[in-house]
Amino acid sequence: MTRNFANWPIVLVLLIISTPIIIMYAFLVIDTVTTSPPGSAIPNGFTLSHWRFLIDPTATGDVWRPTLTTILFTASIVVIVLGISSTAGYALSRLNMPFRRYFLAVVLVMHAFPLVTLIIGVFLVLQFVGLYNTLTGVVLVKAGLMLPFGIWIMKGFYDTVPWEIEMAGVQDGASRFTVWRKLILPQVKPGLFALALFAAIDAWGEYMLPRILAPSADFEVLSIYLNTVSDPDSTTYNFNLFKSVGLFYTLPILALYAIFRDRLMNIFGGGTKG
Amino acid sequence: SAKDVTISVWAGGTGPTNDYRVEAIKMAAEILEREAKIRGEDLNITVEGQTWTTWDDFKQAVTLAAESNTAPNIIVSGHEDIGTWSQSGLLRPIEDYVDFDAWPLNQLYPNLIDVSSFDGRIWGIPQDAEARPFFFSRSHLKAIGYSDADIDALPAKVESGEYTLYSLLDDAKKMQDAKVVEPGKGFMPRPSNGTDYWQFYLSFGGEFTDAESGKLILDKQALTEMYQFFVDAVEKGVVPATYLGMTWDSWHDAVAHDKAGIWHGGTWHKAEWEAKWGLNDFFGQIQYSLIPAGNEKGRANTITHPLVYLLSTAGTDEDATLAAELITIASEPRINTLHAVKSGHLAVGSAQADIPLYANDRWTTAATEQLLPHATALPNDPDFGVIWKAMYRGLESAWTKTSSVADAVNSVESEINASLGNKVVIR
Amino acid sequence: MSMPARSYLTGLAFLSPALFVLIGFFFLPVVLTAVFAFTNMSTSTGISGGSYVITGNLLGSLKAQGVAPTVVDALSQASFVVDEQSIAKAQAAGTDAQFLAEIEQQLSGKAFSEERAFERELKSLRYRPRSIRDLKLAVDQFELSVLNTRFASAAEAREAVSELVPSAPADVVDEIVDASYTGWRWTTSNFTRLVSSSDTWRLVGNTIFYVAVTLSFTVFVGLFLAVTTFYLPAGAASAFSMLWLLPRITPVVLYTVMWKWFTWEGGFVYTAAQALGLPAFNYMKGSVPTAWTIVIMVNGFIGAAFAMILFSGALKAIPVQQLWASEADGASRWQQIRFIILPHLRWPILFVVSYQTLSLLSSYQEIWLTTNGGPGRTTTVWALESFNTALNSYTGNLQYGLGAAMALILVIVGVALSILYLRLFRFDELLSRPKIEF
Amino acid sequence: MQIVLKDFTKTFDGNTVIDRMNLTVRDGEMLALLGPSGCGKSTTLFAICGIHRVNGGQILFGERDVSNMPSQQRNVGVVFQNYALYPHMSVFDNIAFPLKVRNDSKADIARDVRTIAELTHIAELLGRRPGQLSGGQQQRVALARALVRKPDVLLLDEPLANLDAKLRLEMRSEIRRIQLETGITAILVTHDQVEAMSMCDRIAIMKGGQILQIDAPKDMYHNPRTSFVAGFLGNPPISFLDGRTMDGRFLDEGTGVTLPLPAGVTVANGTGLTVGIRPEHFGHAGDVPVRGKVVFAETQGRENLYDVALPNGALLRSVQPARDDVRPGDEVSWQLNSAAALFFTEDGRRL
Amino acid sequence: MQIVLKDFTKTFDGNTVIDRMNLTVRDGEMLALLGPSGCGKSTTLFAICGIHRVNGGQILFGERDVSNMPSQQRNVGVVFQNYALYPHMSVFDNIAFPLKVRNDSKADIARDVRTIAELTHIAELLGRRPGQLSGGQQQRVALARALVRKPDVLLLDEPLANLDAKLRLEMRSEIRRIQLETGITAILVTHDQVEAMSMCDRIAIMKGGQILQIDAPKDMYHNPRTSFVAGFLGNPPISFLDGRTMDGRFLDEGTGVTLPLPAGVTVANGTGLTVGIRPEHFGHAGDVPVRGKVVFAETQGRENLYDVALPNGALLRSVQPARDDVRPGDEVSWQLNSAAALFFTEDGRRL
Ligand SMILES: Nc1ncnc2c1ncn2[C@@H]1O[C@H](COP(=O)(O)OP(=O)(O)OP(=O)(O)O)[C@@H](O)[C@H]1O
Ligand SMILES: Nc1ncnc2c1ncn2[C@@H]1O[C@H](COP(=O)(O)OP(=O)(O)OP(=O)(O)O)[C@@H](O)[C@H]1O
Ligand SMILES: [Mg+2]
Ligand SMILES: [Mg+2]
Ligand SMILES: O=P([O-])([O-])[O-]
Repeated sequence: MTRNFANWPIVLVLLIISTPIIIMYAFLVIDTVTTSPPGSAIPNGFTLSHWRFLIDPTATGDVWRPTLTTILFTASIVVIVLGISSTAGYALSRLNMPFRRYFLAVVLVMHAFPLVTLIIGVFLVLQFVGLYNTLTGVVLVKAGLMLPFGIWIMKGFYDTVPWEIEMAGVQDGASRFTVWRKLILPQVKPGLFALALFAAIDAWGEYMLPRILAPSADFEVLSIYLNTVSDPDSTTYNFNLFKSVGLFYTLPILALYAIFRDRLMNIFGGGTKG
Repeated sequence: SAKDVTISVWAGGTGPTNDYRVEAIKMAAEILEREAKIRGEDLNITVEGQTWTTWDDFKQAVTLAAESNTAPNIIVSGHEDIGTWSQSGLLRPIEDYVDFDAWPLNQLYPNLIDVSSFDGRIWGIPQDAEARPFFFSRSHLKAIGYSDADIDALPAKVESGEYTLYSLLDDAKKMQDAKVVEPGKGFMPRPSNGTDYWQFYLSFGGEFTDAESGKLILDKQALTEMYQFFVDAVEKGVVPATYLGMTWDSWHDAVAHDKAGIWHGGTWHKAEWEAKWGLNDFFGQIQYSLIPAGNEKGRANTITHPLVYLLSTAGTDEDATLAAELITIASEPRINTLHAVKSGHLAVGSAQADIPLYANDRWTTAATEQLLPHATALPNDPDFGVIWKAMYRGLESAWTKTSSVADAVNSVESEINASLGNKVVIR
Repeated sequence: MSMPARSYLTGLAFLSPALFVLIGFFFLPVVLTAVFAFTNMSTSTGISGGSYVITGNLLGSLKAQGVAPTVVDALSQASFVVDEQSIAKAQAAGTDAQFLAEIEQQLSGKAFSEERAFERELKSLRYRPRSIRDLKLAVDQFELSVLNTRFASAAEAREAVSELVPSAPADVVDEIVDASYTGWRWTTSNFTRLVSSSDTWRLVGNTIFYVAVTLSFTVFVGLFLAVTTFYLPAGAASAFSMLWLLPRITPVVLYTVMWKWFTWEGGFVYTAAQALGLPAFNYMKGSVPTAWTIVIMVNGFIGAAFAMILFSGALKAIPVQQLWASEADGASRWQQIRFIILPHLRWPILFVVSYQTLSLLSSYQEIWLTTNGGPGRTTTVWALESFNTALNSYTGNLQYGLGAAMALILVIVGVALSILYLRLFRFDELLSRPKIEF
Repeated sequence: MQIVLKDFTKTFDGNTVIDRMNLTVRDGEMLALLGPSGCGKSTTLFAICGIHRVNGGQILFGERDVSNMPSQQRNVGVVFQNYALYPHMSVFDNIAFPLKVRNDSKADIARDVRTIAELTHIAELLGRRPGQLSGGQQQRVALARALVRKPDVLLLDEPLANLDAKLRLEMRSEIRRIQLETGITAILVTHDQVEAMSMCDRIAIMKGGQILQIDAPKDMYHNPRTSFVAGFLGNPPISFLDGRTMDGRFLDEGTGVTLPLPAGVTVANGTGLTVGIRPEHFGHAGDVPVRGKVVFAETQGRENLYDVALPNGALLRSVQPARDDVRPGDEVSWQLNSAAALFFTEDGRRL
Repeated sequence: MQIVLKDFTKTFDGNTVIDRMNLTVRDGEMLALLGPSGCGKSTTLFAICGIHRVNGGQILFGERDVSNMPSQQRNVGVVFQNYALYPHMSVFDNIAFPLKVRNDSKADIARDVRTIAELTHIAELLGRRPGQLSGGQQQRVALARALVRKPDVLLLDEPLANLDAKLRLEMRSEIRRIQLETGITAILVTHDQVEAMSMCDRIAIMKGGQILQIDAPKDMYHNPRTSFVAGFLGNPPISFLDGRTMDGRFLDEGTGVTLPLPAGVTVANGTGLTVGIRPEHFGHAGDVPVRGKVVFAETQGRENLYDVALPNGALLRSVQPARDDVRPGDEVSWQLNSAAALFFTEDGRRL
């Protein structure tokens, strides 16, 4: 269907509106391995010194501990989001229960809650259950924050699974739980996968919640670490170094994204209506 | 029987040059352990230090930690937090734990102890002090006709009120006209919010508290003139309307490399210029003075913004007693001097003048003698933050010409009125 | 158990983990926020309640308010008296007996009005405690004052005041004790203040402007991207869609700093503008139009990525036969977009509009990390202001109550809008009846 | 196992779809539920297998009232139109699933699966995934899965609708063979009359939630109780002529066609009647000549189909062995077999 | 307009789906492209209407080479299997669409749409949305849309596949009627033989991207050129017996069936042959008696279908008017009509 029209004008317009992104990301990468004269954006030398932070903790502090923390943080969030969204989404899509429509409406409305501005309330809840300033607390809050989205997405995916499969399962004598576990869950794998990617990307980049709800340095995540490195008041501050750390921080996300892009794009595979 | 104690110390606004804020406590712990050993006790103190480079995060963390009963034993913060925090019950009055009549606290400057007090009690021990001077580029002054002698006499002229903020604008303009500095770099104020801007308020005769009622004061006249001054500066072309929000990096780069005409900063900046920006001959390149008066109502001034060691209500009384002892030891002139000189801060006590490290540092000595006596401090009133926030916002909008000076002042007034009502005297 | 109940239980069991987390981290915080919104809570009042402290400043202001000066003066006198009573008290508190004997012997009957003076006297004693803290604790036993004492309850405070100034009338004592409370109080002033402040309306204006413009940017760019990549050959299409997803997936800390690098002085655009002789300054903070432009682009790029994914998905769902049919019917590319594609995108567009409105209303991270609402307050939006008020202050004084009131308003607006959108989306269609009725 | 529906009523959101329906399926028989779309066939099936709850009445399996039993306890095998195979499991696992969930031993499972796979001729496919099977093979797997745990009842909801014509033919015999071999009571839902007629012992014709007639296929074809049933069965479909009774005979005034009424039927003169004539009863063998014009002719290989327009515009359909001599436009005079004509009152009841 | 495909070749991702195919559709005729799934029918159609690009060869509309013309310029009307109506437009707008995009005046559009709507009998539906139409009505709308701008060629890609049996029958005549009335050259893609035979002037049978035979339906049925074609046409399908020539006759040794070879054909003794016997040629009228056992019987209303297993297991299919006397398991001796038998070599060519 493409042959009747020249593509180049479209490509040109696309290139123009994409310029900021192209430049920002190109320089993000270029600057980490080059030096450039002051006042110029054009690099004039190649260097790996901006990456020394990987092996030299004096440059910006140890980067590996925050990395591990972030991995742990991300993984826990993904697990919780998947676990809860997949059960709740199923319930909302498939199960009989009282007030079902209100649950769904409430879940949808929760998108509208500016959780980050309700953070004092969140803080008090955490404090009450003794999870303030703990990684667990932040994980729970962050996971909770993603739940309305996750539940809604999963509900969409469950909606696309033919009822007949479920009926067949019930017919075959399986309990609803078994039907869900053994028959339905495998059908929504693409949804789970996309949601997992999405949650991972989101959790990996989270900045605000750890900063506010777990300010203790015991488990600094990379976003906080990066923000510290980016403090221009610091004597070790160096913009290219910052970019290297930033790139290091973002690379896992980019890799995930590059490898699983198609699966990520599935995120709305369950239909977007609503 | 061994005794293990853990003392936590949190410090805000702290980076590599001022790491002695926490280190000093660690040194004190070591000394205390040794003392205990000699007494025959086995005392084992672990100091857990944590620092924040910025203030907003730090204050947020302290506040929330306090609410969750996980506040550190020792807090190192700006003195202006004393009001708020003491009221909320986060602090123990340190005067209940230490002896100000004994060494080394008896040599602390009394005015700094006042700064560490609120509502009749002493809540903190000064940790550092500084002055926030004006700086002039000697070479650029020369380029517009100043002789070396004129330059040397400049601080005195500032102090006497002969050289005002408006003289400064003229000089900055001249420097630009003489093409020794680029347009817009004649005058380079602090690029972000900070204590410094209150100095201009003082320059125009503003006051913080009403001596009579002890209430906070907002002097609209002074505020107007202060805003007007920056608008005039913009109009003269010595500073851009789009100046605020510039990166510290660019600022340091300009001022340390002699690209700027006149600017203001903190005494500690010298340390940073030398450590990071390759400034070699501070005294040969730069002249410094008080902040000039703005008009006849005001006076030349500088603000000191001491950080203080505070004792939180966290932990047992025994921990607090120990923490207070650590703070006391950390206030020994020798130990405090390490911080002062490394970070470009000023002494907190008179005895530091006799510590060679301090005495041999020309800058600290000079600043102590010439600037510190003129220093005032911000009030500790818990409500001052509201005024501060409003003041800076007004400054931003007047400066960027988002609103007129009068409107800016009015919205500061209405904001303060709305949140503080009659707790503040507006005049 | 009856059959319907059993199937209901299955549903609830599946839902329970979600309910647990959502109630804990959405519902409770909202309730708490609603509660806080009606208080004057701030850093100085604390969240968890206060105590009763009579301080010098308090007495000063009470005096100014016309509380009987005799009472006030009586309360502001601190005195340290060594008499039988205070010695007995000290003994009970466990003060060293030898030391106490020495005090009794040397200072009995004396009174001091200044703590320091009394302290000095004690320090000169032979059996004084070696630790300064113990000394101070001993000093406290002799104090006849309520000044600066923290009382946990009003009753205790009242008792102490009445004991110290027996002549004080009960209502005056009550007034003093009430004024001495350091914790938060109920108030509606947060709302009256918001309504009466002209800043509020500016903020509302900013917020509406921000949401409207960013949203349009999001939708138009998203549409443009989705439609163009739909037609481009697979290679180019995937390159562009990948490119445009970057803003959405880049961690916000890095993303915002990249924009700073791009727009600050010394940054890319700055350098380029200088080279071209165009005005070069800190575009992000330097002028209102550029600041807004950047705020909108920073957020709009993220939104456009989101819109693009959605629209692309919807485009792929158009039966290809319809496109073929339209081409066979003679439609040009533009006619195809206009008549076939856009009508198909109606729902996704509506969805993006509603979803993004809500996201934009409540998000502020990007603005906070870029312009931080400046210059002045020109790019400050409601959510940012609420965050700054409640939690983020350079001067450290966090006004939880006011911040909560602002957040509550945002919650109400958000909920109202979502209900509206749910209507618009014919929410009922989302909910198909479970086909298995057991 | 005999299945009885007693006054079965089903309501969706207050909308009564099936109202007091009664139906008995005999033990071991295969019954077709045949009817137009939306008449309630699937609903009936779902009620029997326990996916829908009944709103009124009872469902009995033998003596047992299963009305309030969940699906899991009814021991019913169901084959769905789209097969509803579990796409992530191998054929073996699909078939084994019902056994697995009731915790049969591995050895038992393997044996039972193999047995049923042989019965359904898919033994060599056990390792594949459903996605790797053709439609017919998928259908057999679905059947095997439904049968493996020896259900009391087998329900088939349009099991052949998704297959192409050839496969349909093949699976028809296959399903019937298996049903006969296992002797299971089965209900087949379909709206394809050929399917219903060729596979089942009896057919129940449904319309609007009601069963109109229940009979063996041949009886249903030859003795439809209503004109709806007559029109529903037969391909090419029956044609109808409207007319009135006149002196004990049927007369279509528009065309002049006159037919004797069936023996023993007396109707008042002038009563409006409809006569149905199946296409095989209009052609060369017959007793009543009818003239008309061929308006449409089509070859279906071994037979030709003609539409003949009578003078008043009414159409009679004729099916005849393939021949070459008649083309659209030709005037023809063919014979109508009056003995095979079916008479209906104006409200559709058979005389 | 005559359509000619010259050496038409189509490749998908290096995979040649159609290799040098030649086809001529005569002006005003309706040609069916008939073949099993995946044989390239749709591909051919899409190449003709300009949705696919040809990889080799030429497509001529009359004299004009359209091979490299975009769809928009070919003036071809296409009806897709799933109708591809624009769901967001009314029926009127759907039909008007081709006129609107070429900027006809409003009045012209209204007139043309009305004309075509009347032709296709949907004049009263113009205000509705496609979603509110039945399948047959949607089909008519699609047809109207394809025809409204008076295309040179009408292409129909399985236009009836989504309709139910009854509607299919009706639309078949309808489409043919309209094609005849407009005199437009049409190509109908289908894999339903009845459709192809009943609607079209000629049928092209395709397999694996090649046209096997192109002929009028009747000729194709009676004179299939290969065993594939013979097997493909006819419902119930033809049955085959394998055997050898023996003394100028065909002998199936397993069953002892012996048939005379067609006149004028000489084949070496012992050559392997296959004989095809259509079900209507095995029954009561015939000349060669064959014994066997009925293994399957089904009623299709007016006819019955029987599978008869010969002693060696080979199956012969028989279709006969409905009768009651034969049941599965009965031994029967029926007659085979040797004159109608079709003989094929082992590689499938007709003798
Ligand atoms: N879940 C439901 N909610 C509401 N109405 C329903 C539901 N299921 C079926 N119906 C209605 O009940 C009636 C009977 O539906 P059913 O599915 O049994 O028909 P059917 O005979 O199986 O038709 P088809 O041949 O199209 O499958 C229809 O009018 C249908 O609209
Ligand atoms: N876009 C495509 N890309 C790759 N292969 C294709 C494409 N379209 C068709 N094919 C292949 O070309 C062959 C012919 O396909 P075509 O759709 O023409 O078959 P058909 O005869 O229309 O079949 P059906 O009856 O199933 O519609 C098939 O093998 C098919 O897999
Ligand atoms: Mg159905
Ligand atoms: Mg096809
Ligand atoms: O941040 P300051 O201490 O420089 O005001």
